[in-house]
Amino acid sequence: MSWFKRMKTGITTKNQEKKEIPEGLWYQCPECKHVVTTEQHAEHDWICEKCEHHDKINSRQYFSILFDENEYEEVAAHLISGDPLEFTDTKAYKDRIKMTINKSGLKDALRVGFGSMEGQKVVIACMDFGFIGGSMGSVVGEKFARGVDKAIAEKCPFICISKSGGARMMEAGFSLMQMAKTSAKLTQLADHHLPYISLLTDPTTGGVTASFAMLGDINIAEPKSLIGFAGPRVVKETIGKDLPQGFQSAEFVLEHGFLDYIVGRKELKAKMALSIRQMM
Amino acid sequence: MSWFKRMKTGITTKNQEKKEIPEGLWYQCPECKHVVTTEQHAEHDWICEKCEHHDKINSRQYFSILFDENEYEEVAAHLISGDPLEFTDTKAYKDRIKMTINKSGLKDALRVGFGSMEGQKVVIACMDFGFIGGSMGSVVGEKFARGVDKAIAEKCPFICISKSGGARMMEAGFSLMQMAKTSAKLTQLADHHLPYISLLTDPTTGGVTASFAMLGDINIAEPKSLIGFAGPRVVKETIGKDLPQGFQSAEFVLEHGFLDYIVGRKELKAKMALSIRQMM
Amino acid sequence: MRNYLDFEAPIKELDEQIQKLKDSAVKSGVNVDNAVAELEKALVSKTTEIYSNLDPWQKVQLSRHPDRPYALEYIEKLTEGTWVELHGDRTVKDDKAMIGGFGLLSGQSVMFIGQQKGVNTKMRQYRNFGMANPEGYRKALRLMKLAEKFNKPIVTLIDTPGAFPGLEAEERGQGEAIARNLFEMMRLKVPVICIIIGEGASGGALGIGIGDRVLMMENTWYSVISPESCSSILWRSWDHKVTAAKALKLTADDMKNNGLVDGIIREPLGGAHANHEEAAHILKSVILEEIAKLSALEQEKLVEQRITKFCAMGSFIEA
Amino acid sequence: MRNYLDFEAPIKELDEQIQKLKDSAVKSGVNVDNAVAELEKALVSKTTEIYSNLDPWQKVQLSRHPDRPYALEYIEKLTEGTWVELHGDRTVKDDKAMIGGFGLLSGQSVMFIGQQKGVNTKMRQYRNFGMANPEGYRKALRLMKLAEKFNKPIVTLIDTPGAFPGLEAEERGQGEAIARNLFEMMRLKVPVICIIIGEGASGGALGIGIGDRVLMMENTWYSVISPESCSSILWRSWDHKVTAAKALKLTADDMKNNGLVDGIIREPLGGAHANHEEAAHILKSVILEEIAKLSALEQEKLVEQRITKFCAMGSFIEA
Ligand SMILES: [Zn+2]
Ligand SMILES: [Zn+2]
Repeated sequence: MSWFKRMKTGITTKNQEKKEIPEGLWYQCPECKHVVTTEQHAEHDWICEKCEHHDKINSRQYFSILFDENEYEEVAAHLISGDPLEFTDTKAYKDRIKMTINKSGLKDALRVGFGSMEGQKVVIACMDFGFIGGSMGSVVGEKFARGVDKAIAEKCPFICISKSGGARMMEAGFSLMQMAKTSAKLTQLADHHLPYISLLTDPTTGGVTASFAMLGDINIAEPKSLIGFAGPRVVKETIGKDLPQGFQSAEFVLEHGFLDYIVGRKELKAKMALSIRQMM
Repeated sequence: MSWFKRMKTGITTKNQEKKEIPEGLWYQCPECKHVVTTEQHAEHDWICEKCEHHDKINSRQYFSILFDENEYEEVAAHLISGDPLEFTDTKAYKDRIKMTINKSGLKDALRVGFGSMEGQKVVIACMDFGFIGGSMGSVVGEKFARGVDKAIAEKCPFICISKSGGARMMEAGFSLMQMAKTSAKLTQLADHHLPYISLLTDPTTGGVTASFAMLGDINIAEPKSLIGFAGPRVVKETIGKDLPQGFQSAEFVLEHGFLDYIVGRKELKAKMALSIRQMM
Repeated sequence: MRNYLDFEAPIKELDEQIQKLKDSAVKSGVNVDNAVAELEKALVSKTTEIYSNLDPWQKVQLSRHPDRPYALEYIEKLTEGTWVELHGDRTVKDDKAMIGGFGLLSGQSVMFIGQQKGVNTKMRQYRNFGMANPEGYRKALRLMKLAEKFNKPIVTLIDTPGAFPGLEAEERGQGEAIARNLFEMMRLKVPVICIIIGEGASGGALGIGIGDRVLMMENTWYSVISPESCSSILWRSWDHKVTAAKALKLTADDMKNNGLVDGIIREPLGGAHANHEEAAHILKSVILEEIAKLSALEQEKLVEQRITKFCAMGSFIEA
Repeated sequence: MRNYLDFEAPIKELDEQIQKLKDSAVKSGVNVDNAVAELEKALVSKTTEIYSNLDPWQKVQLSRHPDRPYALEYIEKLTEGTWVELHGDRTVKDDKAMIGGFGLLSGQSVMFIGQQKGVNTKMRQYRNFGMANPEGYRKALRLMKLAEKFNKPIVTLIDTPGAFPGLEAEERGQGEAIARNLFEMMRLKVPVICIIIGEGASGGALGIGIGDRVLMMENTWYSVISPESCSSILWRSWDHKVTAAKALKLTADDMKNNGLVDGIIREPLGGAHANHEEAAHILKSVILEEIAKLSALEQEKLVEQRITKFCAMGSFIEA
């Protein structure tokens, strides 16, 4: 394999994975075009060392950053999606699920881990945008629920890392009710006075924003993440003009009072751990 | 006494009483200049029959409108102001109080009555603007507190009719703490699940707005009343330009979400009684 | 003048024939009672036929029928002059697309809350087409807490094409406002009955839709997205709305069968728009019945059951 | 470079003499230790003299001393790198004039809240001169509720020339926001300690001032109005501020004597601005001590005592 070929693999990420998992040996920052090896990139927690651009990463990567020694027990790992409505658009939902599972190596758009973070027990639920755009179907709801149950059983905090395009249309009403279900579970967590930290990452929109992502005891976000209920295109169509600079960025959402703080991925673990210590 | 002389007495109200109690036989509406006899004016609940202007009225007048048969038992009628700070500005506070009591026939800026309204037991506290601008000193706070106690003892709703320029400066710190005290009493009322209706009338500003007047289970107001925290002159000075039309009017405050409804004095008793029936 | 949807054409024809016959009788003095009776029989049978065979897209159309009663009209009919509208979120605004207040329902005080659509062009604007801003959801929550304080049941009437997707709505946290309502409604200590009376679109509907009983009127829809938007996203064209309507399983029957709502409220023959009085009458008896049942439960039990119900929603495989 | 108030002129003079002497010693190599020691003794005695005889207006001036530590500085010194600022009211805005967040105080988690003034021209603007808008009070309340949920004590640091009297503040309900805080703080189930660290002006101060212990630092004031405004209203001129300051009984001693605050916190010699470290150190030990005492009480008892305390405030005659 020639050097050229490797490089090409490196900077061409597969469409399917939406740049979440750059493969090969080289990573080029989409913002400043700086190139580093993927090893360096991973060592920098997938942040561009030059411009601080936070690359979109998946649950496996977040877990590796947050859990001590990257050790954790996965919760409800075996759940996969049913097809309650026998939904078919241009493709049958059943097939879409099967294909996505095969391609992504994921079971659905949320993974839940239980482990320790700076020595404190914690349950972390983390969305995978690579699984049908991080859309919320029944499996996301149920895994979230079991994550909350685990936190209650372990008397430990619950963290959820959101990254979602919103609802999973192919589950229609079932998808909608996951907003209710996840919120219901959070009332149980609250009854036990266990902290819930919601980390919003790029992007967090739709039904996820309108349910668990906004319900943190503290809501925090990665820099520059897009956060909103309606997507920017819809808002633009509604108002019939261009959106102001920075609209729906994490910084914008902080100014408008919905985030407790914005934190870079480098400081994420330490700051979350401190916040948890303060609430436990 | 000639007709002319009577008329003159009628339309010239004493400065001291700030047009609250028009004397003599004639009343002229300050808005539309319509003239009626004071008897007719009283029959119309002191509302101009032509332009609906609500004349500023006092506690005696409100009680006559609201209590069935104008029958009520006065609560803590005997309280009068001390002079805890031995305050003197251009006049000693002690003398000012004595003079005001003599002139107004009132003991302080709040009177509390217990009686029935459309057959329902109710405690009504009502401010008198004629007593040092309806300012809140220790007596206002204590009477308010005893009114709440009465409502709790009688298991009946509490209504407060606010009309105030704000704090009573001559009681300084004591005046300030009446905001805390009245709010504290309202937590006790709330613990007993008894309704509190706050009626804001023209004008309600300062410390009264920033305490009990805004804490109603429902907040209601008479049309066109001036309602605000900072007075319009102060706001104007702060922003350095003219205030928008209707700023701080009841209608403005409703649009901004702080009033449940605006009600004309003619419908006041019936609507408040209905609201109470709905909450009891 | 009532309006007719396309598939109501046969009904329109019969309505017109009956009217014409009656008009001619007035002019000519001829007795047409028998002929009218015949036609009216035909009308009932035609209407029954059409309304027994509605497809999902037709139900969506009915849910938006311009003659359909809106929340305020139901509330006024139900409470017979005892409704007192309460305004404001106590923070920034009074949202006209969301209404609320206590009213007496056969003497029993009930907190009514609902999205309100406008009855004419001017009012549609005023009501923002029934699309609430965050302050609407916050007003609703404030009023629900008020009802809870005085131990009064809550009835929400859902009828919205969605939460408003405007710039200011985003600035003031549309997502947070809806999320907060889901969370807080879940643990209200009083009976909560939610009724979809028209359109039940997505989070905007769910934002006042967490109840002990969630009921759909016959000719309404409730789903995560409108058929039109679904079509445009999944099929990349607006032309598949009929297919999308079917695929989304958004009718009362489908939602009930999937365990996502608790029941269906019958509408008068020809739909709620054909007989507002009867529609309101049916609504009233259902609400009274449900309140009676729910009021018998202890508060803790009520909340626990509500949470358990929503937690049970979902379909997945334990692989 | 420290700043000196008019009545601090003798202190300034001595400070300068000492500095000059030290500078000359560096140049000339002559030993000036004895002379410096003399001057420093004189400085202590002069400072003690001045600070033992402050009139109310001078205390008002000290409360606004440009070198005085503000809330953030105290919090950072108290929590030694463990303070995490939390933002936002979850409705419209993050108010920069009101700050809050958890920090660890000798290992114990405490919710700190306070008005924040700016440390330079640019920051004064940014902090709106410590005058919060309604969203500031709502942020404060949200954070207090958060602390209550996790059973953490609350410390508020009060330092404001008043709630902001702007147009938008009125639109968004400054009155309601403060009123709500009074009501809700009154029944918080955790210990609440409120400390006036600078200016305690009226409702704007009281809006985060309902506590089990309300303490004033020595050189602060707390009243229903500033002496200047009082003068302009009652004497119709700004010239009577000294008289007004006296009449208002706004010093820590007066407020304590009248039973309107619970205690006074000693400041370092020459005021908190003369020694930030020591001021913070004193503050810390007072807070720790009070938290220990209050944490020993049952929650119901705590709330009941707080309510009883405020209800007892007032002076009237049962005629
Ligand atoms: Zn870069
Ligand atoms: Zn008039």
